[in-house]
Amino acid sequence: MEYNVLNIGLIVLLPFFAFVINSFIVKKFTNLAVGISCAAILGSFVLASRVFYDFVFGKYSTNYHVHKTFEWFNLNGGGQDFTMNMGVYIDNMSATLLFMVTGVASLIHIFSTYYMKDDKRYGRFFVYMSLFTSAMLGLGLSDNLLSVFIFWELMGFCSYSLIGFYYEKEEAGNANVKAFMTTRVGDVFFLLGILAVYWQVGSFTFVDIYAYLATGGMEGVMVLGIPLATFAGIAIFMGTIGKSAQFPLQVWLPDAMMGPTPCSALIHAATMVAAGVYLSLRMYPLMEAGGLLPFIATIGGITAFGAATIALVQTDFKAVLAYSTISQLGYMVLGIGVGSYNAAFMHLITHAVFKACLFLSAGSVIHSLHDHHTHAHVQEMPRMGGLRHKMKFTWFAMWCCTLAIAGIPFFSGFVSKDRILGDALVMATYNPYYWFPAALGFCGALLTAFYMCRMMFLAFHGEPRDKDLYDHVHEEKFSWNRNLPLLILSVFTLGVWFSGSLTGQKLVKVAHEKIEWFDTLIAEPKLEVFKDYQSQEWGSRDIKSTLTFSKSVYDSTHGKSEEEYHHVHKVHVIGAWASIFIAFGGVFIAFMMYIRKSWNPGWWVNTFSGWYRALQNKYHFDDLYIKGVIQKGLLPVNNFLAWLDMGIYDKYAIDGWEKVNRCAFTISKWFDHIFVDTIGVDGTGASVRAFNVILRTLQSGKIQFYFIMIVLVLAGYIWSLV
Amino acid sequence: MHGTSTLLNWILWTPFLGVLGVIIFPLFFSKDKQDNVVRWWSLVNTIASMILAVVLYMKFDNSVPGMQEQFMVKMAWIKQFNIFYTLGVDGISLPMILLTALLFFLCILSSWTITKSVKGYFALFLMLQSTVYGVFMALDFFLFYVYWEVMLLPMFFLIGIWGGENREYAAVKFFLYTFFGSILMLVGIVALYYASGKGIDSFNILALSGGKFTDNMVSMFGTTFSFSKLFFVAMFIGFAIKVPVFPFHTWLPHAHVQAPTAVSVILAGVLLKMGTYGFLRIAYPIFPQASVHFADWIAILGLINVIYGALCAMAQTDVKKLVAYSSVSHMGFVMLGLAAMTVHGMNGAVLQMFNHGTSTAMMFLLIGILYERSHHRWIVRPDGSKGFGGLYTQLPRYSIVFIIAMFASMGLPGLSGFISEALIFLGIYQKYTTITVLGLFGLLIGAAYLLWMFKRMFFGEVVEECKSYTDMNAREIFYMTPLCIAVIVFGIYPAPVLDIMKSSVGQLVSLLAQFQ
Amino acid sequence: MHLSYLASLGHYLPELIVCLTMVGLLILEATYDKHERGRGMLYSAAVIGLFVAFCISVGSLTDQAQPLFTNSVVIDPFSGFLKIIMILGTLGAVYLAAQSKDIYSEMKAEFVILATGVLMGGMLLASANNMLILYLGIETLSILSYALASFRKADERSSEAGLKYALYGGVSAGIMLFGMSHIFGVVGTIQFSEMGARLSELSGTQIAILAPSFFMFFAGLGYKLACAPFHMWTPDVYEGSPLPVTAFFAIVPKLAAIGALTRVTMVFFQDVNALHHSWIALLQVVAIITMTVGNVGAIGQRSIKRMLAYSSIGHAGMMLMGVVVINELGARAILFYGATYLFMTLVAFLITSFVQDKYGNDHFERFNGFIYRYPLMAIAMSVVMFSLAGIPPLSGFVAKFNILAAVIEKKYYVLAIIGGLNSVISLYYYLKIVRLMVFKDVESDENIEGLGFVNQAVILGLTVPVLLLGVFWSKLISLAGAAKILIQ
Amino acid sequence: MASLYSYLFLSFFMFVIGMAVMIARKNVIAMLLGIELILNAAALNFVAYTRFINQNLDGHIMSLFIIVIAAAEAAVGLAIVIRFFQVRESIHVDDATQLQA
Repeated sequence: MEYNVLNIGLIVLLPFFAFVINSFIVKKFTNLAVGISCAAILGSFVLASRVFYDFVFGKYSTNYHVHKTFEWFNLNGGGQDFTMNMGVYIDNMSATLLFMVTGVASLIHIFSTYYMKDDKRYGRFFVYMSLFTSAMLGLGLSDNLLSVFIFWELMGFCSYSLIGFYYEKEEAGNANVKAFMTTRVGDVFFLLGILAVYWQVGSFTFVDIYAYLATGGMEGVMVLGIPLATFAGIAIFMGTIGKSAQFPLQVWLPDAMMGPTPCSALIHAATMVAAGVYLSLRMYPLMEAGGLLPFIATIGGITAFGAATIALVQTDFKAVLAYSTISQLGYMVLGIGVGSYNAAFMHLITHAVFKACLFLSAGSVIHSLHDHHTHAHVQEMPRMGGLRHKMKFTWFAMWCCTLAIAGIPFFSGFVSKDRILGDALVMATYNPYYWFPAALGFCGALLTAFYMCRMMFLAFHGEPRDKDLYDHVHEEKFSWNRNLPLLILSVFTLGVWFSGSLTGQKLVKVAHEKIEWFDTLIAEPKLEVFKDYQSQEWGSRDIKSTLTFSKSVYDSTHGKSEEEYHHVHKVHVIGAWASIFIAFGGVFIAFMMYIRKSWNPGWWVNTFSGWYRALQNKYHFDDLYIKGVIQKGLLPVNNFLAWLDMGIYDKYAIDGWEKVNRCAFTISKWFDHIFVDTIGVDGTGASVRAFNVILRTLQSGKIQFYFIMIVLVLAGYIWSLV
Repeated sequence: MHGTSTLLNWILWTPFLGVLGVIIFPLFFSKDKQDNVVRWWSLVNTIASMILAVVLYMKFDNSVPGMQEQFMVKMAWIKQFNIFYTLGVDGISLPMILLTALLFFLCILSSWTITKSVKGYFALFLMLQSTVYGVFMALDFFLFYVYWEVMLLPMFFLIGIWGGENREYAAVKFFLYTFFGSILMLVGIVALYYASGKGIDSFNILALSGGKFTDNMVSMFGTTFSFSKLFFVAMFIGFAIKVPVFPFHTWLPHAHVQAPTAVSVILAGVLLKMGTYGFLRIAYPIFPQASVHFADWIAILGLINVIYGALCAMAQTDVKKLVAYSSVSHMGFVMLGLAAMTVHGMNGAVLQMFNHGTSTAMMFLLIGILYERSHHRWIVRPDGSKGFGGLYTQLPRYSIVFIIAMFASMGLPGLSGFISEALIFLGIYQKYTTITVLGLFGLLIGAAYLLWMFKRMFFGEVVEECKSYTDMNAREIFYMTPLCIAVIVFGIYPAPVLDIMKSSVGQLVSLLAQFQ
Repeated sequence: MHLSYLASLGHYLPELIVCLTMVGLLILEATYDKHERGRGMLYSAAVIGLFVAFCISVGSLTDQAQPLFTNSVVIDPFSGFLKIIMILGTLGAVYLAAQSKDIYSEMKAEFVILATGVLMGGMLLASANNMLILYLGIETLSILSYALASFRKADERSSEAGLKYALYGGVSAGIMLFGMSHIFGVVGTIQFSEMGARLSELSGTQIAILAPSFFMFFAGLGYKLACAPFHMWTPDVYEGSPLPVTAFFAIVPKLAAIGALTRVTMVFFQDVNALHHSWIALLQVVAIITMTVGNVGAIGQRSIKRMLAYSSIGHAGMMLMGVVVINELGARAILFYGATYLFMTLVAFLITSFVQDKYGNDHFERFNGFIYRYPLMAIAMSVVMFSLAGIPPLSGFVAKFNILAAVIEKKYYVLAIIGGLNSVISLYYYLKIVRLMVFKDVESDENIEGLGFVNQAVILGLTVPVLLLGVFWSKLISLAGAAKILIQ
Repeated sequence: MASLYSYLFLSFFMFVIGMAVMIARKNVIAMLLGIELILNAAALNFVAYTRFINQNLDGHIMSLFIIVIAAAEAAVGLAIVIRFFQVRESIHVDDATQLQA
């Protein structure tokens, strides 16, 4: 069947309709509402998987992309015209993204029916989730920056509502305001970038932007003294920084864990935060043209490493996952920065899978850890321990994901992350600057492996530290809507799904050829494809792919020649080994510390106590922003201005005129009383007395002063004439 | 009168008939019934005028740029000055008329709880509606001025009698402020009359427009000024006070805080728009070259509005004052759009006028609803204690409507505010990049103070005194619904509104383009 | 052509009738017993007389203008229009006096007589066509006014007012005469019609003499018109004299003086001559100062009568703006202004007077919560106040609009803007009354005897034109436009 | 034979004296006399001008009227002064201070 806006848009519309319907019926028929939500997302999963199939294997597999548009509104008339088009844009990347999002979202919906069951706002949760899913899918299908921005903000709204889901808690309020505002800082720049691009390109649409870049029209264009590509690139990348919680706007994500765990899994781990990366990938040519890659790589590296370090000292189960999310997002951005386009995207996918799984598992753990004194769920790892006996399945699922995220071979994390690190090394060999992000990346990998295992060991292994709590943990029994999602997700943490090469091969071979399959799937947009683009008319734009499914493997290193290919190959092999050792090293350290107990973590804490405090305070970023920027900077300014406005400007400048009049009036009174009676009387007397003998005894009263006035005026007038 | 329809006359005078009705009908009823008679009569009246407005919308021809001949009403009024009673409607005034019709209808509903001299209140209120219609329809300069001024009288009394504790001050301030501005405008009007040769069209706004007065000069204080620039400034001040643009904005917080709910709704929803409408209908078409010349200043003032209003709003502890400042900020966006003088910017500005009308009206209505329960509006009391808290738990329905209103006014995509603001920024970026960058921060702060306010009032444990509040009742829900629908529908699909205005706005833009 | 005296009399009927009324009243007053009947007769006689005069002058309003009595008096529509307004004003004042407690009941007859006399003077002044008549008119106005001012025998304030009025009046009249004498010396005639011609050919020295002389000449009119710097007597006299008298002063002498001033200006300075510019400059400055002084002074007042006194100074300034432009437009605007000003002032004074009679003073607080006690009266008062401030759609606005139009037509933008700003200031203190009446709570609820049904009806009747003239002013403006000044 | 200028000078002198009296003297009667002086100065001017410059009768008539009106004004003035004296037991102008200016 031929694609058109509707049958593609249905992927978005199904959850949206679910949202609309539910928001009315949710109060009365909660279960029905939940059913509708799940049905909707499953429906769009089916559609999305069909799209995925068509694009990867099916009839569109030779298409570079499909692009259908429709008119949203126009401003034609009175000799002016402007048309705002919206549309759907599908290429392999968005197809894959849709497939992933719908899949993960469906599983999380299913899990939520277990997790949120006894929550008093069970129904409303699904209302938000539906809206969110439709927004995320909309973003995936967007064909232009403006609609990306729209869905982007909508997701922000959903995340706002879901973080504030437990609105009885004051902190929930703080957290969601923080989240919304922090991301909005990025969004504002993003919008600015959109404007900049629009006024140069004359369109919001990706393909037009690519085409424009292909013609090289952006060279030499300056905005505020900065090259346009750089200006717009940075602005748009700021959006990524905000949404994907990159340094320095990472502060909101940990607090976002206020929300219910499934929403953390879907929004703050799997999808929404990845949207930032997706945007940067879409705008990759622009970033490249703007020469931003080193900058992006640096941001990514710093985030990946810094977040990992903070994760080391977290004791809260979800906090660890939160920071690991930030760190992994850092890897994706690093991937973009080192030009490892497809690996970055693959890491997005793999991370979505295993991080969703981790969060769901965490959810099921927390859900079953119920403190009978405080009647609250327990998230503190120090109070866990030995849980593997009670909840074997969760334990298993979680280990799969942990290995994946730690980058152990044969797991998806290895496949993607290692490729990113490898490419970082490659770039470093070309441009020494890249040693810095690359090094950060590798260190981050070590830490990742360590803190994830630390989490596992603390939670599931060893002896239960809080006996009373442990006893009340009820034995995990298989319930489909709890375990099925975990199972499916953990299955997909295997690397084979992504590498496409079976494990029989030699490890090293896997290391560098492992993701051919995925390479054939994703490739950065080839600008020359878009050369002849402006000519084609709106409505529908399909073009046959110019890229074959053969060797575009090392495209990310900018199409090097054969011998350079060998060089790249060598570097990759080194990188692969390095990361393998690092991963195992991390696991090993954790093992020694928490299982064998032969190395004492306390020693480290004492030795590096300063660092330890810094880490616990998250490098004081929150203090800087909240105490420094807002409380010391913004609020005083506000109060001052408000005071200035009402207290000074309005009070004196505006109401002043009345006072002026009153003054004038009092002066005239004063003039009469004081001036007339004293100065007028005596003064005139004196002056006249001085030269006039006849009027020596002159005394003047008020009446007479008026005559004096008349005479004076008269004299003045005559004088003015001569 | 030419033109094929007297519809505008009907729309204009229906509220006036309403006033007469309010005065006469109660006489036939016993004391205890009178108030309700008045209420219902006013309601019927506003419904009638709304229906008429809808009819107007139906008959309106989107494709025609400029005034629609079919609705023109023209009668000789004062021969000596060639003053005519001229009414007309085009794509710029129609949205405003529709907005007026809608808001007054809703405000009558929200004023149901007024008990202090009901008769006077509704009489003045309908009178206000009539005058507002007049401003949006008048095509004769003198007529326009008359309506512009008469509008002050009902406002003065409405604020002064039914307002808050400091109402007198606010009322007088509002009156004097606006009067000051309009005097300058009056001088401009008369000057134009003579500059255009006292002809048959010398008070006819349409005939005057088109940039006729480019090379007239005025000698004053020994030097000579450009006629158009001088009187553009005069008119600018007149309109700027109404908008209100930065240095002239201080009447707004007072008026808003003191005015009763319905009146603040009208004030924010419709009256502020009269200022910007004045720019679009009068200042720009008549002095295009001067407008282009002063565009930079308009942009800068608009920017100051945006930032300054937002920053001031953040410091407020009275929620109504906060929203008042927020509308200073939002009208700043309109000014930015006007300064852009591009098709996006101008359309965005007009759309923003409409959208701000709906969203701010929602905010004020909601605050009014809350005030009826709490009888105070402190977010944080002067003594530092919480004024409200945990309203989300206490008033779930109310909170959801509030969220819609809030996000609409901070311009969340999918709600009406976004499209207009996006268009405005799209419009100004090319010409004023720096201002755009700064204006976007206004957007940021705009979100900040609203969210912060929302968090402080709605999240957390329910404060003791809030426990007694009841959620929105049927009447309140009923009059909030249309606005919610408007906010959401026009957020997702703005074309209906844009289609009305685009050709007229486009025409104006083309006119200005000749003088760029 | 000059009519013979007898023929002239035919055209001079209104004045003659007013004269006869005055004489008749004197005779009546001689037979005047302290009974109601007698007073009733007296009033009816006065009213009848004035009414007849009114009818005749209305009838002869459109007559073709002509000089009478060997060109010493000119009857033209302009003066006719003014006379109509003045007669109406006198009627109003008489009515007010009949109602007011401010005038001793045994003195009311005298008031009527004197008022008629003042009216007579006013009419003389309005149509004076040579210096002698001008002077006679002014003096007739003044001398009777002195008596009126010091009307409350026992009240020292009143007699003091009379005293001051007399002294100022005498001096300014003297100054004016002195000026006149020099003017006469230079141009050699007292006939306006001839003077106008002579003014265009003048030698340097003559101008040097004339310029100050004209200023001195202006002093007399300015003093009657109460414009700065000759306004200083106004607040005192207005406050000292009884309220009906004040109302009367605020209307008749002012209009007469402005009429005379307009005529003089038009006749002498319409065509550009040596003194043209300095005269305009003088008038402009005077107008600005007058407006500002009046409005600023009115702000701080506690007594409404005093406030109205000051505001009347402001309005005089406004009307002066109409004189400045020296053309038909200005004259028309002035006439319109006078007509509307008449109604507004009457209503304001009527209500104030009743309130004052009730409470013994007319401080603002007396009006607190007026709307809850006398809604109609409060509405009338508010309408008048808004109208005085110049808010559309009330006649006051139209009047100001016309003045501004005339000024702007001459491109005196600064003057126009200052005038406008003045009306903003005036709005401030006019609003004060409205505020008190509407926003404040009632402080005393015993009812005001004065505001019986009849009086309320009358007041409303006088308010109606204030409303109507704001919307349907086409007729009146065309009338005023037709009322041209005869320039020979 | 006195020239016009001597008359003018004289009248001017009278005028000044009149004004001076108005300004200087406290006694109301004296002030009324001052007014008379001023008026007579004017009258004198009229006569003088008629005599020396233009030979028509206007000036004479003026002066006649001036004299008459001056008398009338004086009469009313005196009456008021008497009234004032009755209430204040004084004809001192500075006692006229009841009215706040």
